[in-house]
Amino acid sequence: MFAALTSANPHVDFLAISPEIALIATVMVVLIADMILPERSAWQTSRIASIGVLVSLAWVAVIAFRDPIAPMFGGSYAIDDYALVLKGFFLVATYVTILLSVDYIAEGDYYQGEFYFLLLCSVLGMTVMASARDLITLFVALETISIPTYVLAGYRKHDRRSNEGAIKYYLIGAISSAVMLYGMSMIFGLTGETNLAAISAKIGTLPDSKVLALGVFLSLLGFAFKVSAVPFHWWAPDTYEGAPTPVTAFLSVASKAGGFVAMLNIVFFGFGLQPSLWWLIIWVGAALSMTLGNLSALRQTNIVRMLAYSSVAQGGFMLVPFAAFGLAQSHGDAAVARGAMRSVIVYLLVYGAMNLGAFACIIAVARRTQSGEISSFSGLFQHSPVITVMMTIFLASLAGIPPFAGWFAKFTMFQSIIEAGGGWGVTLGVVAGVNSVIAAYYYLNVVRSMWFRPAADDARPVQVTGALGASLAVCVGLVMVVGVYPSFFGDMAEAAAKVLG
Amino acid sequence: MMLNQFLLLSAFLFGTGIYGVITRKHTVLVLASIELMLVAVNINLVAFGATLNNAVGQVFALFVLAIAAAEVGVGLAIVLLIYRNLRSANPDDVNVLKG
Amino acid sequence: MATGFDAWVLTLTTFTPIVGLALVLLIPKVEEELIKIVTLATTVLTLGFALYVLYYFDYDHTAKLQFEVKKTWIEVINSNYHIGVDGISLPMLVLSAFVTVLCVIYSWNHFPEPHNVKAFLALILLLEVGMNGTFIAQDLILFFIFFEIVLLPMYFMIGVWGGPNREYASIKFFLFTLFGSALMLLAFLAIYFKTGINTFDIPDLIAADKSRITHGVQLIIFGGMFLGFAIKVPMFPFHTWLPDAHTEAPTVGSVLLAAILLKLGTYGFIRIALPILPEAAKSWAPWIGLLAVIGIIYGALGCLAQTDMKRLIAFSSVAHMGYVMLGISSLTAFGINAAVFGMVAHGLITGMLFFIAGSVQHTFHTREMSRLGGLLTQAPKMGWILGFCSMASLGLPGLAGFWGEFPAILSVFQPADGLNVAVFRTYMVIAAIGTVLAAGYLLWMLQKVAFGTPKDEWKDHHIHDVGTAEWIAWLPMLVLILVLGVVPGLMFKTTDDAVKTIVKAFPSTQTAPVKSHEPQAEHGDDAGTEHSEGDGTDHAPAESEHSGG
Amino acid sequence: MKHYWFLDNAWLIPLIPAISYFVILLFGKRFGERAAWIGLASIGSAWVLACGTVVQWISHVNASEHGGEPGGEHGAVETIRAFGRSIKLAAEGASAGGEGHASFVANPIIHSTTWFQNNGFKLDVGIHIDGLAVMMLFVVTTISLLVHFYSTEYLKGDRRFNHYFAALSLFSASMLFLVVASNTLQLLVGWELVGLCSFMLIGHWWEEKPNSNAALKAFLTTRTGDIGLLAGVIMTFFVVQRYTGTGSFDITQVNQAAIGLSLDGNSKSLLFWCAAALLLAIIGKSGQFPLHTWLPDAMAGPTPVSALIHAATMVVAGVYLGARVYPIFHEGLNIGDGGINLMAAVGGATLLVGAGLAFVQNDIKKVLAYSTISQLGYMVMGLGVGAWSAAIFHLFTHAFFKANLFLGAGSVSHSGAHHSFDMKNDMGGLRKFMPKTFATFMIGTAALIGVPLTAGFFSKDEILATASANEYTFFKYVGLLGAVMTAAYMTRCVYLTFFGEYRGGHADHGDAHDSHAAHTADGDDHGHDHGHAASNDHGHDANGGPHESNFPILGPLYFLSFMSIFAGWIFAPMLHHIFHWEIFEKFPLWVDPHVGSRGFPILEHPEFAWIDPILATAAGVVGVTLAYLFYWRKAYGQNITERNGALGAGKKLLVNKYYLDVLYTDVIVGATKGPIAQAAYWVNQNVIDNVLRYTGKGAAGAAKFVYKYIDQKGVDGIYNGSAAGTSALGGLSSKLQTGRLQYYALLVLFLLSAVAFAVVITN
Repeated sequence: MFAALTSANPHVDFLAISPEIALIATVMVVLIADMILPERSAWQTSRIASIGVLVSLAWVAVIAFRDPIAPMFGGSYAIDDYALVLKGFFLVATYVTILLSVDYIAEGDYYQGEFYFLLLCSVLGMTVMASARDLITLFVALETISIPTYVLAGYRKHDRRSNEGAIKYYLIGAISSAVMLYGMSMIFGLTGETNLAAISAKIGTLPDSKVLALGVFLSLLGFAFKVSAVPFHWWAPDTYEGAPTPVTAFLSVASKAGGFVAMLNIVFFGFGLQPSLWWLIIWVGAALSMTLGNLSALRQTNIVRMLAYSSVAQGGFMLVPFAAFGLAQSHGDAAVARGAMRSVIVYLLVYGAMNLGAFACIIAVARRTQSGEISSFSGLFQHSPVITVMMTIFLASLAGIPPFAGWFAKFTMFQSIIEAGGGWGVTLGVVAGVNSVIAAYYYLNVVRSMWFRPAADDARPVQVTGALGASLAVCVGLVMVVGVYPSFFGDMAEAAAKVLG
Repeated sequence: MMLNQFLLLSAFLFGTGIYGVITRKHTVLVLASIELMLVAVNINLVAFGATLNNAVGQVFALFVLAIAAAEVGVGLAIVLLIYRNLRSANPDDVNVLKG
Repeated sequence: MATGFDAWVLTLTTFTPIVGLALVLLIPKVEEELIKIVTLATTVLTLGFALYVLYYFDYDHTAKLQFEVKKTWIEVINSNYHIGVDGISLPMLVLSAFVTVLCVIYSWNHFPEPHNVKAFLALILLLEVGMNGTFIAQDLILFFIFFEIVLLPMYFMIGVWGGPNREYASIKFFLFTLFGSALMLLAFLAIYFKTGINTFDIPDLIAADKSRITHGVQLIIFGGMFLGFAIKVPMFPFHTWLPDAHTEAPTVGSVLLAAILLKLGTYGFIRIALPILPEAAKSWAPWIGLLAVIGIIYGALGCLAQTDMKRLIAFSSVAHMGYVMLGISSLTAFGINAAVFGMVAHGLITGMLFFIAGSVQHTFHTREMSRLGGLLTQAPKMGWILGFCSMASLGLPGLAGFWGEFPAILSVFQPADGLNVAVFRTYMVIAAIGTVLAAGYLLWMLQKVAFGTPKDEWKDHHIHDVGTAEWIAWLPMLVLILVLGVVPGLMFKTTDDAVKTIVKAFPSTQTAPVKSHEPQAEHGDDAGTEHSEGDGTDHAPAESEHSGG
Repeated sequence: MKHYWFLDNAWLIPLIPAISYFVILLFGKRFGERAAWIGLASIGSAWVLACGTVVQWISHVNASEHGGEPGGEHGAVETIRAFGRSIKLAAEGASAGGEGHASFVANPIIHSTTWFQNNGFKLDVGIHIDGLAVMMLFVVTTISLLVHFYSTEYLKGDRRFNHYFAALSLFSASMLFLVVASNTLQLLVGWELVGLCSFMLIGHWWEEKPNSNAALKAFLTTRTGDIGLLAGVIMTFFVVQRYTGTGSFDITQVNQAAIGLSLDGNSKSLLFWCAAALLLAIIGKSGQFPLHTWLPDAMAGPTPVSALIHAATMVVAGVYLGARVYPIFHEGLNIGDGGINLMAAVGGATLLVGAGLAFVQNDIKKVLAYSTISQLGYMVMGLGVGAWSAAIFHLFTHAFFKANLFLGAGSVSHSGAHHSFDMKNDMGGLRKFMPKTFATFMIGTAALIGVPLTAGFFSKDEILATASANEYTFFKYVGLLGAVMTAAYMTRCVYLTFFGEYRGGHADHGDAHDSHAAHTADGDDHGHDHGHAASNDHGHDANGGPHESNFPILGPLYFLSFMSIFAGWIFAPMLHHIFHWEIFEKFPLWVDPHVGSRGFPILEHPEFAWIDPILATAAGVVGVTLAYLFYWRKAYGQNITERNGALGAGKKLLVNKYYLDVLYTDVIVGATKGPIAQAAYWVNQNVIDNVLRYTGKGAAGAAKFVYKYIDQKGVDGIYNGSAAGTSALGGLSSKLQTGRLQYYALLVLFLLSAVAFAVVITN
């Protein structure tokens, strides 16, 4: 077995990993720049970081136009459409996060260079995650994503809430990693493989084994933490509230997406042929996440906490296609499998755009009100109509109301589960449907504050800085364009899902 | 090979780790307990690798070791931070955030 | 497929308001006149496109989709940008474009608080996109999108410019509709997969063979659609959002809500639910009919209990839409024709009533009927218009309301084959009783508001009668109410063939004659009836199943 | 067939007043009071056209009769037993009671054009002109013309003079539209428009609540009957469909289908229900018991309107409907078999009920209103006993003498009683002041009572005779009893109004003024537009005392008095019996449908027998005598109602109008408007809405529970319970205390092991 590694041609296609290389280079440059730049020019690191991300993105685009590339490193690292789409997504999300952060970080009492360094490290992990087709790579990528975010979550060093959020996030993350690894070790033990494709090939032939079941279960459990699925979501509201808002945005979008991609990889590429081991777990997880997430969100008065619970619920929606995949695999329907993967990817992309947008609005508004309470949004429409309309668009999109992108995400989610069909499928579909109505209520609650309520005493308009404005523009643009022309994301996701064959 | 014995040992360590995570009063001890869990994982990996005559197990274990070290490093930093702010390293005291 | 300008005109009809919307957003808030003008120009232009469609529509082939365009839209889900109009959608499309223009005109000097002309008109324009789009969509997803687009603008209209209880009303409106449409979407998806042809194309789905879907599944799918549409209509147990929404909404919002938005639901039934799932429709029909007649009586009773003029009109919508749904539930071409007519008539008449209620409130700052009175003395024109519309609303022949009501009642005397005749005839009688109640509440309203002498508190007020903007906005509607009442053929001619294709799935109940024919030799110039020309069915025994009276 | 311009273009007759309506409505302001002349001119032209149709129809009938078109399809009576009763299929000439009309066919003139088409169903709009329609055209235009003319004086200075004439025009137009209708749906349209106009006119003085109440009551009551009309008209459509396979509202087809189905014998229930439904419509519209209560209230409108409503439009629309689709009733209700049928029963009941109520009225118009109800009862009963021609004839004569009476009452009130209609308080002895009005009123009364040789005598007599001939003996006696009562209450009325001492002169203190007069009390602020504010406004009437009316009022009265006598002579079997002049037999020839026995039931005209006029005259004499003795001479039984409990109760019942108004207004309407509507609304607000509310609350509650107990307290609960006091930062922890974080972990791992266990077990 060791021979397999040694005998592999050590030739490495550097172009194929050029995005990662670009990121690593940027990480270096940022670190060095931070050391040599004077304090007042520290904001320049953000510019470097964003350029690096864009360069990396450009490489992704370049690769996308190349011929297909065979999996590298003994099949553990794939550069296919799936990986490229997700890499692109991570990079754009990171770019937007940087835009969000520039003023926030510069204005607060933060170390700027390190901030972008950590952010870039994390996104490096994400790009690797997109390509990871091996348990080891997957694990490494996951940790690369996570470890910098532990630090980022506690970035407001003197704020106890931030500390608290960070330690919770860290401990939960570390424990979940351990649990996940324990599960992976069992899978490795039973299949003798770490490569997901190889695992997939073997796993279907294995006899029903309690150990295998435990292994699959434990590794899924690890991901459940990462994606903050109920009942492993407790850390999320606390951590989100404690962390600096741009970090929260990053955590709730990119980091969560990292978890989902890891899950996609392991479920779709690894466990696909043993659906009976896991579909019910995911079904229950999805239903619980949607329902409990939404119900909890109803009670929130703090908008970040509300969005935290909302992201738990949105995670639930994203789990639905996994359940659909499991259900469909039981009848061995390949089209459904593709549809399910497509729908997860579409959901991730759309969710990223709208959630980042919502956070951008929150950051913009909070810069003036210094508050995260929903009531602080009262009467926003009267003095800051533009930001209000934008926030409304993002919230409506989160609620899944056409013509904003959210509807398409919800739609593909419904589509996957209805396509899987059967009593279980339809039931989950109906649960999701009812939940989307509940969700609308709390999103509209914010809308109501902004539009219908009288303004607070100081009715100064909200000032939007250039970077924030740019991030808003990107998000609004995506949400609107995808809303009316969903093929934009749909085709990407479709191409990505083709890797399932 | 005595695979089962190794697995039992691993399970015992994992259980101990979980117990420690739950009961320890000091965050550093909690971190140590997590390390214990990771050790259990490593034993598993190595044992399986040896049984299957597959070096990947050992490779995996090395990765786990390396990353666990980094993780603990970050963890300790956070604990230190909290200790500075709270003069306490008791996880119980971390309860400002409450909905 | 249409070519040239014809291929674009429907798209223009739908999306011109978007252009106007963009322009309006670019104009500074303080330039109110300019905003109004731009909005008006946009809606008039839109109406112009709609009229182009109306004019160049081929009335000899109303069943055929015209100005049809089919372009790839969302390939991954096989959803296309498929638009077109047939005889059913055409009147609704024109009505929508038409009413919007009038609403803009009416708004000219009737802006509810908190004013904000720019936002208000922008929302109207956005609303128009959704309304027009729904009526041209020939793809379920496209339909769904447009169906949903109207939600937000109306939500804001109620919530921002509404009455004291506006927050409750707006969220209620929103959540009700959203709930319905979520289930409707699930039903759409189910039909997509279950037919096995994986398409959202409405004509294709109608043509598709549904035999592989079991009856039970069809029933469930229809149920999903039913919920979505019935909430929008709204039918009896789902109607509670309506009075609140109407009562709180600003005048223009109420008008648009009554005139167009409610029609989206009934239109959905006719366009989608019935033709795609005829078998299920047949099983559901008695229940739809039941809810419809309950709605008729219940809405009327609700009206009688009101003291608020606008709320009364709102409840009357429940009753009137009951007639529309009753016509649909008969599953006969006759009934569905009546339903389409009823939709347009109700749009015009109730829209007008809401306009008047709005002006009354604008003038008197109250809608409490006990505080009003003597409108005919103080503002005789408005009073007479109110009388005219009340008469139209209670179904006076010669005005539009009658042609939605009477044929609907007629159609249920003999519903489509396979439906229980006795049950539907009971509905007929109940619906007929509803007409008396309708006369009751409308005349009582008229008496309280228009008759009598002005109350003391208004005695010394100078009351403005109908103003210029109001005349311009109202006159076309009043004329249309009259014209459609006198020449209902205008509508029936348009809808007839299209409706016939829809009910093709329901074998029509043409009773074989008892006697072959009684030649009408006596009066040759009577256009007379078509006789079955001695085709063997002549002496067939009369069907026994219809012998009940 | 020869073309008859007037008949072919009869559609102009309703059209002209309709145009006039719009002209007055839109441009009336410019014309001021001259607007009345527009209305007058339009109805005048319509009248001319109607006269043209009369002439041409007569010539059409004559042409048909004398070798025009071939006769009926059968030479001899053929009787088919179907459904337990005989249906005669015959050429009417061979069997029709020896009246001597040869069997011939005079087809109605039918022109129609497609109104609209709706799935295999084509609705035509057109004209169906036959004898019945021509007769009605004549009556309606005549009465309407007179009323228009009369109103120019009567309504002079009214605050809504133009509106009044506009509405009058529309009223006439609607009625004429109804009359010429070629199908039942068109008829329904006209019917509803008539209702609308009556609403407008009854409520003409809508400032006062009682007037608008009366208008509402009229509209709603007739609308209740319209439930039947809707259902009935719908069923006519299906009657035809059942018969020919294609539904139609066409009147000819409906009639043929009714007879055809009846012959066929297996659609009896459809016919029955159709007839019953339409009968309900008649009950509502024609003021039949028990829906007659709106009619007296409708007196709230201006008096000329009352005349129009009661004589020529509105109320006779019901009778006209009954005559129009008579085969439906005939076959559906088994008319002609001698048993009691619904239609006859309703008519008979109405006849007596109305007459009884007329006794206790103090308002002269209400006496006349109840008399109308009673006379309509005659007509409906006539239809119900198979006396089609007689009923229509009664409609014809009644139109004239009742218009005469109403306009006379108006004249009395206008010029003699300070716009009051209270006989007891404001009238009496007026014969001296207004002899011309008195004379015309007496002629009208004579006709109503049925004094021999007056119009009413012949028409009423013919109904009773036919009833008798058709073996409806019971209804014959009902009719006779009605005649006694009619004679009696009219005697009372005439006595109170024209004889005795003048009791007026204190009009403004009268306690029973009708609303018209009541308006004068508070009419000062409308003085500029209301000429009736004081009776001495008229200029020619400076002394304010009772005086004779002027020409616009008297002219119509003269004409109507003339018609009240001589209109009856075109269907006077008695005179024919004596003189054998053809003119005395023309009415049935001209009006009866000559469409063959498959198009209309055979109408039988009984042989003249002296017993009938004698009985009727005797009834009249008895009635007059009794009333004369009781009211005039006070010869007997004065105050008997106070002395005798039973009679007192009877009177109370009458005064309270059999409590029907209480039942309708307070019980049915009150309950619907009040408790039932409130209950429905309560259900709406508290039940249906609460489903939503509680769903919402439930969701909110669930959210609260989930968030508080599962999400937050799931951990915290244990924590707080075990270490409630140790929340202070940096505090020492108790032995049981564990950190929140660790509780997370504990809970998670507990769940983990549980699920793991489950997974392991299940796999």
